[in-house]
Amino acid sequence: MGAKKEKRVVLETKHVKKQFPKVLANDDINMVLYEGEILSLLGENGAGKSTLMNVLYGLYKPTSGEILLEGEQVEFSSPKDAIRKGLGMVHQHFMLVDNLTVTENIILGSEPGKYDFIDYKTARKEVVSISEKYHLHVDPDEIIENLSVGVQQRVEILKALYRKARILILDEPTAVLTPQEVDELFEVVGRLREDGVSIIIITHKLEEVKAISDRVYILKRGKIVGERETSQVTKEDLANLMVGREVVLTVHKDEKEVSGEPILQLEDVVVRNQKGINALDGLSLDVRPGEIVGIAGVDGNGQSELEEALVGLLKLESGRILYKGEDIAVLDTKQRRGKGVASVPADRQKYGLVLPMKVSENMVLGFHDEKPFVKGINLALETIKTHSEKLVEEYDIRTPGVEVPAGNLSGGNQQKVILARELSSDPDFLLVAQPTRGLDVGAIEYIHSQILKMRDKNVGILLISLELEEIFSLSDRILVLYEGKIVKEFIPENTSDKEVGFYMTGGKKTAEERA
Amino acid sequence: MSKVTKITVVMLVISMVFAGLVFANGGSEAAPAAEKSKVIIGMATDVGGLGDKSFNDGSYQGLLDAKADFGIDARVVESKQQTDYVPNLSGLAEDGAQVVFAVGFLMGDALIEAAENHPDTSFAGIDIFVDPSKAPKNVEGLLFKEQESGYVAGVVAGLLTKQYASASDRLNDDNVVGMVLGMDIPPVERYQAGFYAGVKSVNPDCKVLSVVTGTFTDQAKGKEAALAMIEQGADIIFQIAGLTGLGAINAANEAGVAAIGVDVDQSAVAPDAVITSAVKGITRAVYLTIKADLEGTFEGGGNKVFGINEDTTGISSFNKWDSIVPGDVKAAVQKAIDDLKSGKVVAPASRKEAGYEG
Amino acid sequence: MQITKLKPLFYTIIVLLALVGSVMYFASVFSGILLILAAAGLYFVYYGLTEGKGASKSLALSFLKSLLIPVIGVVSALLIGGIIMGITGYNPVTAYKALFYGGLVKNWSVSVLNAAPLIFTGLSVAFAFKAGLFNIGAEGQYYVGAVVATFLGLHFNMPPLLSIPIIFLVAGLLAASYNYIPALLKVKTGAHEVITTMMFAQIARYLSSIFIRGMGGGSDGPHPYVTDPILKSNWLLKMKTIFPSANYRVHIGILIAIGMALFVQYILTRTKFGFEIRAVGQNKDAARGQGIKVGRNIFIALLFAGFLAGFSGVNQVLGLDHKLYENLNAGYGWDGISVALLASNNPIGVIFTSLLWGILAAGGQYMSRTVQTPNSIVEIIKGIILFLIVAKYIYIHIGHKFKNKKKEEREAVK
Amino acid sequence: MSGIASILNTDLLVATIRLSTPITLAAIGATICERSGIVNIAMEGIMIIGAFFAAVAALFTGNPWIGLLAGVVAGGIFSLIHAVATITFHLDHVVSGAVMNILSFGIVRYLMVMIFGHPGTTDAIPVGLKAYQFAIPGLSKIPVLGPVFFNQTPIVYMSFVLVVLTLIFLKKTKTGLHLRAAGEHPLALETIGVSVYKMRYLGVFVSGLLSGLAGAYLSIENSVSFTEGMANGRGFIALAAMISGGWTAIGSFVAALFFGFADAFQVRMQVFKVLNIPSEIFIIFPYVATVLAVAGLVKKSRPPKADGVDFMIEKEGA
Repeated sequence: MGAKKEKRVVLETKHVKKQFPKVLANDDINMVLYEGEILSLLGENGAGKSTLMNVLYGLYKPTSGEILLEGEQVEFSSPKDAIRKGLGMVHQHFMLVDNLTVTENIILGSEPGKYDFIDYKTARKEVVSISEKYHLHVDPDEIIENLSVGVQQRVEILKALYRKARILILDEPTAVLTPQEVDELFEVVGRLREDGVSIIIITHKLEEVKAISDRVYILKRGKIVGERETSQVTKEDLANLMVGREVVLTVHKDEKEVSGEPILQLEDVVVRNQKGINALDGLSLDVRPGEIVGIAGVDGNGQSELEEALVGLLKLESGRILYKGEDIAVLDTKQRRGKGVASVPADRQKYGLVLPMKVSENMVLGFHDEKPFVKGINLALETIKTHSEKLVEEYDIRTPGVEVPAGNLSGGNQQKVILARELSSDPDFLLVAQPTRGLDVGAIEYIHSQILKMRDKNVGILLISLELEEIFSLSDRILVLYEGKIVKEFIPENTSDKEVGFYMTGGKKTAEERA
Repeated sequence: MSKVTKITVVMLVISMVFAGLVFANGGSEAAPAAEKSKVIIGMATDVGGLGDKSFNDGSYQGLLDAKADFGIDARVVESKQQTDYVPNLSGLAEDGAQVVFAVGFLMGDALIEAAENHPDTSFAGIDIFVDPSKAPKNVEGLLFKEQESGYVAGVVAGLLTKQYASASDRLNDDNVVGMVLGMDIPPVERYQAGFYAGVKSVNPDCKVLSVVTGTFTDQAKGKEAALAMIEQGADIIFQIAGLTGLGAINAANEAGVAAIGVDVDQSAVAPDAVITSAVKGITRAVYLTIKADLEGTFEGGGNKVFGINEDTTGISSFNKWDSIVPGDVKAAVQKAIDDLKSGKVVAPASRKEAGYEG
Repeated sequence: MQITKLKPLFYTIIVLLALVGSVMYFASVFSGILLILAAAGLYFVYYGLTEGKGASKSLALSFLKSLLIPVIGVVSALLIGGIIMGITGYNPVTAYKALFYGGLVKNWSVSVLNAAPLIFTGLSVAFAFKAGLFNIGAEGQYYVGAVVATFLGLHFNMPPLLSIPIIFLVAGLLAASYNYIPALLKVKTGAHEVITTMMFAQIARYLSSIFIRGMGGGSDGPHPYVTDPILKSNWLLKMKTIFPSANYRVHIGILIAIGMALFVQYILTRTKFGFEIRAVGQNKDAARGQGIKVGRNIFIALLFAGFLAGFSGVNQVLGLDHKLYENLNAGYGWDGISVALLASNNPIGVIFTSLLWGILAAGGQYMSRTVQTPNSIVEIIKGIILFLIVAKYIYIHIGHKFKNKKKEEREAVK
Repeated sequence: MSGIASILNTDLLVATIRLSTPITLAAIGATICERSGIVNIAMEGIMIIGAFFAAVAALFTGNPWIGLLAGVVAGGIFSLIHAVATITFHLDHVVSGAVMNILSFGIVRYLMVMIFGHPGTTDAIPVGLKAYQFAIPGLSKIPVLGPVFFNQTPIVYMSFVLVVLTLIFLKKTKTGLHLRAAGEHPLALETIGVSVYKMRYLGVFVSGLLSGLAGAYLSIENSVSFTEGMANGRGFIALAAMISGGWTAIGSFVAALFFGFADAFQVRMQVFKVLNIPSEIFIIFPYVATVLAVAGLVKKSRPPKADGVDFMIEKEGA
């Protein structure tokens, strides 16, 4: 293994800290990268992986701490410096210009040729030669738009190599790839290592870590919580380190018999995302009245698509959504809400609220054209006002008044506004996605209690969350969503977060493969 | 009080002060402390405005001449949009103008309106027909027999384009002449009809083309129209299109053919190309009107028609072409003028009369 | 408390005062301003009584705040304009004296006449903006409205109370339908309304000539390039008939315009349509997420914008010109954009920005007439005002600089 | 009906070139500008500025070439207002463009009155660029094409060259590549260390220069004096040409030729009263074509992805 070679440190960070206006994204990060090794950076979403990489790449400036490259301290004012120093990065969202050719994209910014003229011949030759050298096969004259995601990623890698990158950072490289493409990627990465390129892979998939990396740092809440030689660590330990839940708020939910017909059933639903990949790939599940079904899973495995499909923003390729036995897949959002389907969206600012509008207006958004909030064509402003004042009271939303723009409220209170709106429509089925992302403990506790209250009102609840502890503390059943499918069902009492985390990160899959 | 409000208040105060400063010692002083002794004569042009090297400038010249001779206080204002017509006309009256001129056919209604509301001021409208049956007594329409100027110019063109084409290498034997029109308003049509008749009178089988550009400001369009006709062999281009026409003259000049200017002597635009200009004595008419009013002989309630008998229509001198134009042509011109004066010939005032479907 | 029982009374008084006051004011009976102020004061007091002192105070403050940027912009623009005039050898003080005296007092009637059509086009643009759309082609819808109004005005022989509303309605609807294709393209193909409406504006401009010639403007007709005058019965009521002292040209168009502004404000703030329009305009995704039909609302918004712009044309024909001139447009569509932006798309604000624009135009004419200063300086000032007010980032920029300095100073102190 | 036949001759093509030149210049300028991601509807205004300064400079120096230079530079400088407003101060592109148009009219009229004492038109310049028309030996002898393309005036030749140069610039140069990237995926460009702002400033400035040149053509080559309202909507036709030309140099050129042809044809239709169609029908042609283009009926018409999209580096902060 590359790591077995004499270990020369190529990159090192000392006490790197990155403070964003609201969050502390990286805290006292000390890590080293040896020449010709593949280093994984494992962590949940929001653990600070990407931020750290952007700091290394010169997109962000560290608040404090220093970065040493080949032993000498460096300060990157822009990616250009980083590139010049031999860093290359493949962003999760590709930095490719769609309507340019592969060659043009690769050479962009450091084109060969005299004066201002691009020497396409040479450029093409060079591109071909690297792509052969690393067996990264691409048609240099193809337009990016016409390429599959996998190939586009190859182009990104070539882009870095073309700039003589000795250190290559891959941000969630497999997030958008099909299994085959993933395998190809791993081969490539392996070859790069043989060539002495040092690689950092940012990921939250254990299998990848085990499959290719030599060493792994585990990040959690901006801190490095562990470093392991991959050869000496089991996936279970990694899963534990990664999602391991320290003692957090305890939710007392009383036992409760859930019975009767499922209120919501998904029957092998297939949904395609704009990239054309099946984000939901034959997903089936059911939710019964009065139970909370938790969808555990790492981000990017189809959560948002599931959400949009249920609300009616994304149409199904195939499959059925049965609600009270009726297929609502054909209905539009409005009609679904009319039938008592409520939802708390994951991206509350994008899909949940109209920030410039008043709190009171947001309180009735979507019900504004239903009694009692409307008289003829007129809004019943008084009713709306009193109604929202009542809700503000009930859900103790901290706001100077219901007439202020929702944008002025804190994240927690914004979420409460949404919750208030959705719950006050007393639904029979409630979809809750990421209800507590980025909220403070108090708000979290309150929102959890509200969700449980609904459960006791015999509402069927589907909870999508990336926070495993949340899933555990709320759910009556846990379904693990992995690559658009439910791969496993658990009862919280009879399982451990280790086990769930293991499935979340696709451990199961590779286990089967080995067998 | 928050910073924002503080600033607001401050700004408000500033603006108040500013306004105060503006209105200090009463707005009425806003009217210029002009030489009160002098008689004020006002003139409002339409949207085209001054600098058209044509009838607006011509009218203004009349104002300046009067200024020179009678030492009046001449004021001119351009309108930016049609809502400005009336306020500008009445405004000039209210500023104490003794005579107010409205320059341009399109200001007709505004002129009447203003006159009705300022009975003590004399109003005169250039190219504006005042209906004697209902017009107030203080307004006079100054009309011109453009057809007569056009007719004389037509005679020149008709002869030069064929019979005396040898006189200048700018002329050819195709026996075609052309006209570039601006907007197709009555004065323009009168020029057109007269010109047509004039040409035909001396050169019956001459081909007379004409293009309506629909604008008085687009030189490129005028040029294009002229060239289109030159391609068809036209060797004399008569422009009746204000600024658009400058393009036409320019085109004739570049294409090595001849042109005839309009309203005022336009030979300055292209001395080599402009044979002469069909002038209507706007300048003189304005001057005379002012004179009349100063002498108290201004009579409104109708129209004063300036024609060849008042020596206000006709053609300008040949300038550079004086040596080129053969004596016979000059004689013919003189004859045409005499015939018009004696009434032996009547120049048609419309395409219908002229029998020209152009 | 029983004060609330008096609500209707209070409101009727306030409305009456405001209405009479504005009618008087627009009829150049300047004492009308007192009634308007009285109305404002009364409202302020009433608000204070019902909502409590603090509320009324904050109301006043928020009102002042909303004035901040505009006032800064206008004042500094005027100053810059003054400097320009100074440099180029005109006396800014006399010029501005003339400008404001002419615009506010002497030719106030002209200011009003200029403002009326602007309010309509301004509302049109503003309303579209509320839905996140840029109706840059108000000019075109203006033409459609004007042409239709002229046509009907020529042939519609009915009692005014009947014919005039019909004309407004029909012309408005046709102007609205003129935005049908842009709306359709926007919703179906995503073609950008800026391009489509702008092109449609140009098309309307030229096609209108054909119609004008068809309506008496034929080159053999009595008034080439001008249509025949419309029937007197279709003229809008002149202010003079209400206030003999009023300028004889001012007509009730301005009141219709203001009424329209209030109506639009009402639509936007108090009806479910307006609610949806605003939601869509400010956050499409959230709106869609809560089941609001985005496409339909875009459609409605663009059509209604056309409707409003069409009124502008009707107002000019029925109220002022009583006939339609060719090639004589004052660019109400373009200015409409300006006034809308200036009012940051607030329908009520549009009334005032339109008046400001009208005053500048009328005053400019007066200025150039009396002190012979080129009124094109007004155009320049308008441009500067727009840049200063619309480019909010300039302020944020300056703000940052300001703050940073403050910070440095503070640190320096420590 | 023999008229139609006699319209279709070489002169028609010459006229087509003459009428399309200003549109071509402004349109390829707009192409570069919008390819860099800045929407530009201010060509009309910039043209007027360019035309005015060209005429004035030519008038006072007596040298049309200096006039040419003045027009181009003036256009460039004026366009920088748009650049600052949209790029540095993140003002909406269309708004800024609209304001630019309003502003240009005011500025020019004001200066007219200052310099000449009246608006309207300037005095005729002593010698215009038309005087420098020259036939390229040999080539100009080719039937039809000869007189159309190879016996022309300076700015017309320039427009041909500039079309080619624009093509080369966008397709073959590094800057051109960066500029296109700035209009398609600004962040991608920024992350490889090329300033998006620089590219966009460049784009706007170049379009300013070209629109200025278009203006100069109107005032000192196609005519010999400046007249208010000279541009007469050509700036918007240029926009139309750029769009229906699918945001490409060649496309814009072809579209401009097409529109020029329609105009030339329209005038000649009048000269010989062949079938009496209102000229307006021809005049609106460009605008209709554009609507069809954006309606997607023209396949190639795809605007740059980030066209009109504001770009702020600060945004990437968090």
